Amino acid sequence: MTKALNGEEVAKKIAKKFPGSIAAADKAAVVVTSKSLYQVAEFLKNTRTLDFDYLTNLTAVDYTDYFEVVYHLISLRHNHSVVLKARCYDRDKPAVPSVVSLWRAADFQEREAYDLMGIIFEGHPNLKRLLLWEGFVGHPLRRDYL
Amino acid sequence: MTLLEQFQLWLGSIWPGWAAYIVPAIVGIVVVLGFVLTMVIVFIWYERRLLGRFQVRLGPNRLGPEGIFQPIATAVKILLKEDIVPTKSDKVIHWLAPVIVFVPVLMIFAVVPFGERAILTDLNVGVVYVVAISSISAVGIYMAGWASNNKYGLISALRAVAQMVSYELPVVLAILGVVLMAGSLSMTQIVASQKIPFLLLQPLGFVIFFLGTVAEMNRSPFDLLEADSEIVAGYHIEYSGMKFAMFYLGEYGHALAYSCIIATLFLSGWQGPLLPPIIWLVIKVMAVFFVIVWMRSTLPRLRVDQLMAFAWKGLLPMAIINLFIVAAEVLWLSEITPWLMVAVNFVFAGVLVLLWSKLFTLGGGRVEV
Amino acid sequence: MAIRTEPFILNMGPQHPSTHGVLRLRVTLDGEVVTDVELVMGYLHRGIEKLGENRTYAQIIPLTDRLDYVASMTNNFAYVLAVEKLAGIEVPERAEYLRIIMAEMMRIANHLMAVGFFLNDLGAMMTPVLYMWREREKLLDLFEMVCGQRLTYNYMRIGGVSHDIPEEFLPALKRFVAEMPGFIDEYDRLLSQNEVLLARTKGVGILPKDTAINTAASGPVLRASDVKWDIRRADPYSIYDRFDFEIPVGTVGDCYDRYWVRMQEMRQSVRILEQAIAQLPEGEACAKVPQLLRPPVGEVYGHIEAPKGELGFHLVSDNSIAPYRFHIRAPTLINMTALKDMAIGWKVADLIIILGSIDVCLGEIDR
Amino acid sequence: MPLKEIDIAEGLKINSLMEASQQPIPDPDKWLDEEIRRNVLITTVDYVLDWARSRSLFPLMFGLACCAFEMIGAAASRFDIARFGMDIFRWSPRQADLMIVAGTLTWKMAPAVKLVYEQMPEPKWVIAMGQCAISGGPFRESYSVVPGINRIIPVDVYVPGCPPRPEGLLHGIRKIHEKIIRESIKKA
Amino acid sequence: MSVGLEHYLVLSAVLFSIGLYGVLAKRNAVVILMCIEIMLNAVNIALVAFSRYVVPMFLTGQIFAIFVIVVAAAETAVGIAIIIAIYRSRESVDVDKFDLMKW
Amino acid sequence: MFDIVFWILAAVTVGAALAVVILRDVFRAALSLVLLFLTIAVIYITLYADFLAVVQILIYVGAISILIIVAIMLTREVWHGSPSGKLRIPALVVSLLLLGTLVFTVMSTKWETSSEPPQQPTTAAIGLSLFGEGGFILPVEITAVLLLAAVLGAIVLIREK
Amino acid sequence: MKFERYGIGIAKGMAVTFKHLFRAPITVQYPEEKLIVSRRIRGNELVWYPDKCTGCATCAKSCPQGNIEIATHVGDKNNYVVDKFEVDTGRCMFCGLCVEACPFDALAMGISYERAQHRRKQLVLSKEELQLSDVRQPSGYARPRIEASLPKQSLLIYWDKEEGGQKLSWLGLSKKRGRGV
Repeated sequence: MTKALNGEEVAKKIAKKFPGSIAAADKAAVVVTSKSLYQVAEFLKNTRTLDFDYLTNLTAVDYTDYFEVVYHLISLRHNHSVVLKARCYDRDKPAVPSVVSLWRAADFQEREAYDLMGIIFEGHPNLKRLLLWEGFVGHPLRRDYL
Repeated sequence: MTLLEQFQLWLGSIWPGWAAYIVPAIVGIVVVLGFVLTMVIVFIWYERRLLGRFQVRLGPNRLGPEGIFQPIATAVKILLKEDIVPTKSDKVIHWLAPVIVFVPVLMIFAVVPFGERAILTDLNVGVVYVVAISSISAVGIYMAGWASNNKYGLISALRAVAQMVSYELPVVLAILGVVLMAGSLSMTQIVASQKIPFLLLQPLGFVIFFLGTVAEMNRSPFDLLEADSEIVAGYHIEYSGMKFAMFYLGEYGHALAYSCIIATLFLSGWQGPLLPPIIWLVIKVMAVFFVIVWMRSTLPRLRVDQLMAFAWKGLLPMAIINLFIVAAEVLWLSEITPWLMVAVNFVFAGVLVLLWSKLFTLGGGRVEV
Repeated sequence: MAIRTEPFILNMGPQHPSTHGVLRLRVTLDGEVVTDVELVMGYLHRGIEKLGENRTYAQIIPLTDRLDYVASMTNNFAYVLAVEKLAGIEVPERAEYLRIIMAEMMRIANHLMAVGFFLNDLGAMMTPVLYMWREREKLLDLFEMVCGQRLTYNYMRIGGVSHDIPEEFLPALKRFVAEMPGFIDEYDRLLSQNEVLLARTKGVGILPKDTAINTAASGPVLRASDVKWDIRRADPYSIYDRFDFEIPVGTVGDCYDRYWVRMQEMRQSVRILEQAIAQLPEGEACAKVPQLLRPPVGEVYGHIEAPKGELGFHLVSDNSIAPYRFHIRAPTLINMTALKDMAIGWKVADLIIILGSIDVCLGEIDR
Repeated sequence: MPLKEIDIAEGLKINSLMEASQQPIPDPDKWLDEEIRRNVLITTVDYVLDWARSRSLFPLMFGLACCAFEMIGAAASRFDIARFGMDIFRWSPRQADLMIVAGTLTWKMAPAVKLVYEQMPEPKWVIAMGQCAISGGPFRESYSVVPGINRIIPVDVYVPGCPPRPEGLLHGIRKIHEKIIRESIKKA
Repeated sequence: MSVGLEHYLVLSAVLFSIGLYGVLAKRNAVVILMCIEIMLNAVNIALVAFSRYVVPMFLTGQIFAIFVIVVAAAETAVGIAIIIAIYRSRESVDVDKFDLMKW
Repeated sequence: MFDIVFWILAAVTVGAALAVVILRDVFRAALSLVLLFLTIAVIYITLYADFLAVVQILIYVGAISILIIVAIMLTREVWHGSPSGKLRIPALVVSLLLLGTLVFTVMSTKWETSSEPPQQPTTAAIGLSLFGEGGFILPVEITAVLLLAAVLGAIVLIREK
Repeated sequence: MKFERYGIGIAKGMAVTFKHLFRAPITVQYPEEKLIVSRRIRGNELVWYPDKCTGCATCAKSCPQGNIEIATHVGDKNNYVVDKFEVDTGRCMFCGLCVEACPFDALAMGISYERAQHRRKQLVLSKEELQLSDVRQPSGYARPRIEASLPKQSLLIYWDKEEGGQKLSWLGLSKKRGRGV
């Protein structure tokens, strides 16, 4: 059984290392500021006790006043999981740092989130539309897209 | 003296010289062409039904008795289809290519003996003629791939050249073994000298020749030219209508021609008890084609470099060794008893195949780029 | 020794025999050697995620059928599990077993297709596909018996399954379970030791272990690279903890290993089916669930081991009748990330079998 | 980067096709109302030609989505489309007569379908297999799906079903045969 | 005048001259190679014609022709290898550009 | 009859040779070269050299021309065409002079032709004079060495460092 | 890669295909012989019973695509009279949710799958066309009473017809052959 780590505990560990990086935390998920996302992700991946080497799922949710990028992380060695989130409040140019250099699995998923949700992943090597075509107007998965 | 020459001689006594020269030729061509076209139709039907049976289904069976008219309908339909010439293609070469593929196939039948004296022309270089003529098709395939102005066609053309040139060598060397035993290049002589089919006398030569010809006629598992999972339809990707029909018929004509050659060289041709010679030839040709279809229905395709490695590292050395063995045997053994030769050859073939399985690598791996 | 020629770009697809649908590959070739691959997808992007936001929870089930259309039943399964997790619905025992039976039948059907079309890519002239299709046809008969459709089943419901099985289902399934190992043996004889297949697949398209994990490959692709990770074991959902089965893993992660893992998984699925049939209890097939379900506010990520890999559904609820956000974690999309690593340096023919060995399904990649 | 330019050019093509095909193309179904009135001379030729054409249709493999699997199912051993002389599935549009559009057609794919249809030599027929091809089906409201392939190419036979059973497809193919038999050489 | 030795020899001379012109005038190395083949074939025609008309009982002319064919095959293989090797370093098969001794 | 065949063949041969020299499209030039080889094979048949004709097709059409076509493919010079160099006029003069000399020589010489029938079939005779006693066995061996050297040389040249 | 197994693998594979040459083909010769479909088949049509329908439009609400068009007016007995009941079978995905939702069993899936048409318009079924007729029979999907009355499905798993499987002719020769259009 994959053990879902308590978000609050993980948040405490992160806060110890990077003070001020935690935006919110509850049992289910850790929300970090989008600025510090990359460092936190690196920390989660490379710390021995956490060792999140497997990025299962990356998605974005549009909560109309902000976008939330959700990372589902699993450690194959310890068989535990955590949910990492980052929020961006800019509706025109929402941006979070890309984690492709940590987990290559993020490659297509970030491109997909860019394509359908319009979130810009800074530092992605090839950020262009994945599923729709160049010249498509708008990002269909946003709530205000008809 | 062949039947045709006899006919010519008889005609010469009653008709003027030029007519006596041309009329028998036309008659002979028409007869052989009739045989070829009928057999090609039968072959198409035979393959489709047989492939169906190998795949636990039926295959075409609704047109005429057991679907025998299916290939005719297919042929009529393709012939009357619109003929598209792609705008960017090289028109002349595009037009010429199917002809150059199709005609040599028909030319091969000039030297196939259908009976004791039933042969169009008994060339004294018969076997070499077959190899030489069939090498022309490679040029046609290359022209088709080139003229189509399509990348798949071009890849297919490049493969065609490599494959056909490579497999010509083992085929020729395997034929040389037959020639050594028969002591002649003429097809009628080769058939006549097969008291025991050469299949028994030189099994290794047969295997090499069979695999080489299967590769030359681009059939599975050597069908890299038309590898539809890789390069779609290969060299005839841009062909439609009549020209495609020529490729299509040419493919089966090629198969028929080589089945005839295999039957003639290794299965003692038209010889056989009771039944008339032509029936025997058809039976043997069908048997050879059965094996070809069987292989096609079972084996996956080789990769290009593996195909080349198989020709150069596998078949070619074996063919050379086979040639040496046969030469030595013809020199020393043939006087004693042919059956001893059969035994010796089977032992040699087994040992060589086992040895080569150990020595030979199919080569080709990842390239650092 | 290799003759270097000028690189040229070959456009494979979207209509190409070996892209298993409408995938498009822009391949840069040097002679026949692949030097770069760019995947262009979206030719089947149907916007299922957007459509899901306008449908009730029950109405989404038919849409999930059309995701991975080779294994529709597992899509249903993953979705209803996620919804049940979100809404906290208990499922009757019998329904759990029926779901497992369907999921494992689906796994066999999917792997039959995966192996068959893999062989087709190798150029085996349809024969293995047709033999395997015969077995799949038997399974489709059974699926048709329980839910009336051959491909898009719409069988699972939130809280159970839509119908109980008819009485002639179990005898037929038992017969299938008894026969299937024999057929798998036959395929083994036909394929597994075939020299041509070995020559084409052994050592081709190796996916190293760390790359496989880093690219989050899942399913047989991950297991072929010697990672023993199967969600049925690692994070048992439904009632998978009650069954005894093994997780086959490969050794090096080449195409042959991926083929071999699928063959072994079929045998394991047959084992699970045997146990499930033996343990199947009587009872209700579906729990009482309100027709217009309104799950509490929250979000959930439910994942299962689909035949092609980890299939996940990320649902966000705002206590309305339709999900607020409906995201699908498609296994093949993410497995495709590693294609470039596997394919570069091999020939076009190898690229095709590598793609075939990943077992792609465009309905799932593009959604 | 040239690849980027190719992407943009393709996007423009898709957008222009999207604007150009807002209305469905009318079904080529006039022949249904026409009575068979044939010239005596042409009749025999017609008969032979229609006989050949209807009995050896080469289908173009155009599997787009789910329906493709039932199409392959129709070609597989149990239903064996080869009995109708259709066992030679062509991948090159140049050699095909019948285009079976099986599955959802998206706007991104539409230019390719149009191109392939135009590459097919005359005479050619189209089967729209499955609801997505007929009308967009369950995905009709979606932002990226063509609501019916008859916006892009004329359709001869609609085979409903999601997906249709292989027998359903075979029934559709027999409908195509029916049409071919009624056609005259003059039209082709 | 019925066709005899002279006809073949003149044909051979014409072909040889055409080949020579090609070798001298053309800039594409592959075409030059092709013209050399024409010249060799022209010589072969002459050889076989001599064999046929002058000493029909011996086949020396034909044997010479066979040797020429073999040498031509070797020459083509090496020639094409050289052309491809040069092409690789110079990106051209124009003989006017092969003016350096070192490539 | 025989004369007509010769004249047709001669016309085709010369035309094909001219096409090789004149055509700008290298691929078409190579195809006319194939045509040239084929007609020369037929010319051999008119000269009663049947074995040689078959060898001509086998080696020239089956191998050499294909090799040349592949070289054209690999070097991708087709689109540049086959231009003539600066020496076009001198080359034309030189070859015309040569042609004149040769034709003059041929015509003015009194050839001692033999009226004996040509040897038929040629295969066995060629084999005997190549490998038989007092034959050309030494040149054959030397040619074999030459071929080997050529193959090795070609491989060494193509091989990438 | 070495051919270390001396071609035994190839020989085994060839043997398997050769064995299949002597197995009965599993082909159903469709237009002449037809498979008995599942009793719960969701065929490519719907069957509507006007006498049972109350016009409550539950089916229309449950349809994921809004594909059922239903228009009613209030009749003289304070009931709904259905004016229009239209299903576009060119759009319906035959998921069966409407049939499951119908509280009065007034809607059922049809059995037939042979509904190919030359015209797009013919796929839109009006309320007259949707009613029960000789060619439009209901299937047992979500209707256990109808299900019990339908014949058993023919399965490929049972090779013999006696066991309830499909018929297999060993040689695979075509005995029945229609005019074949």
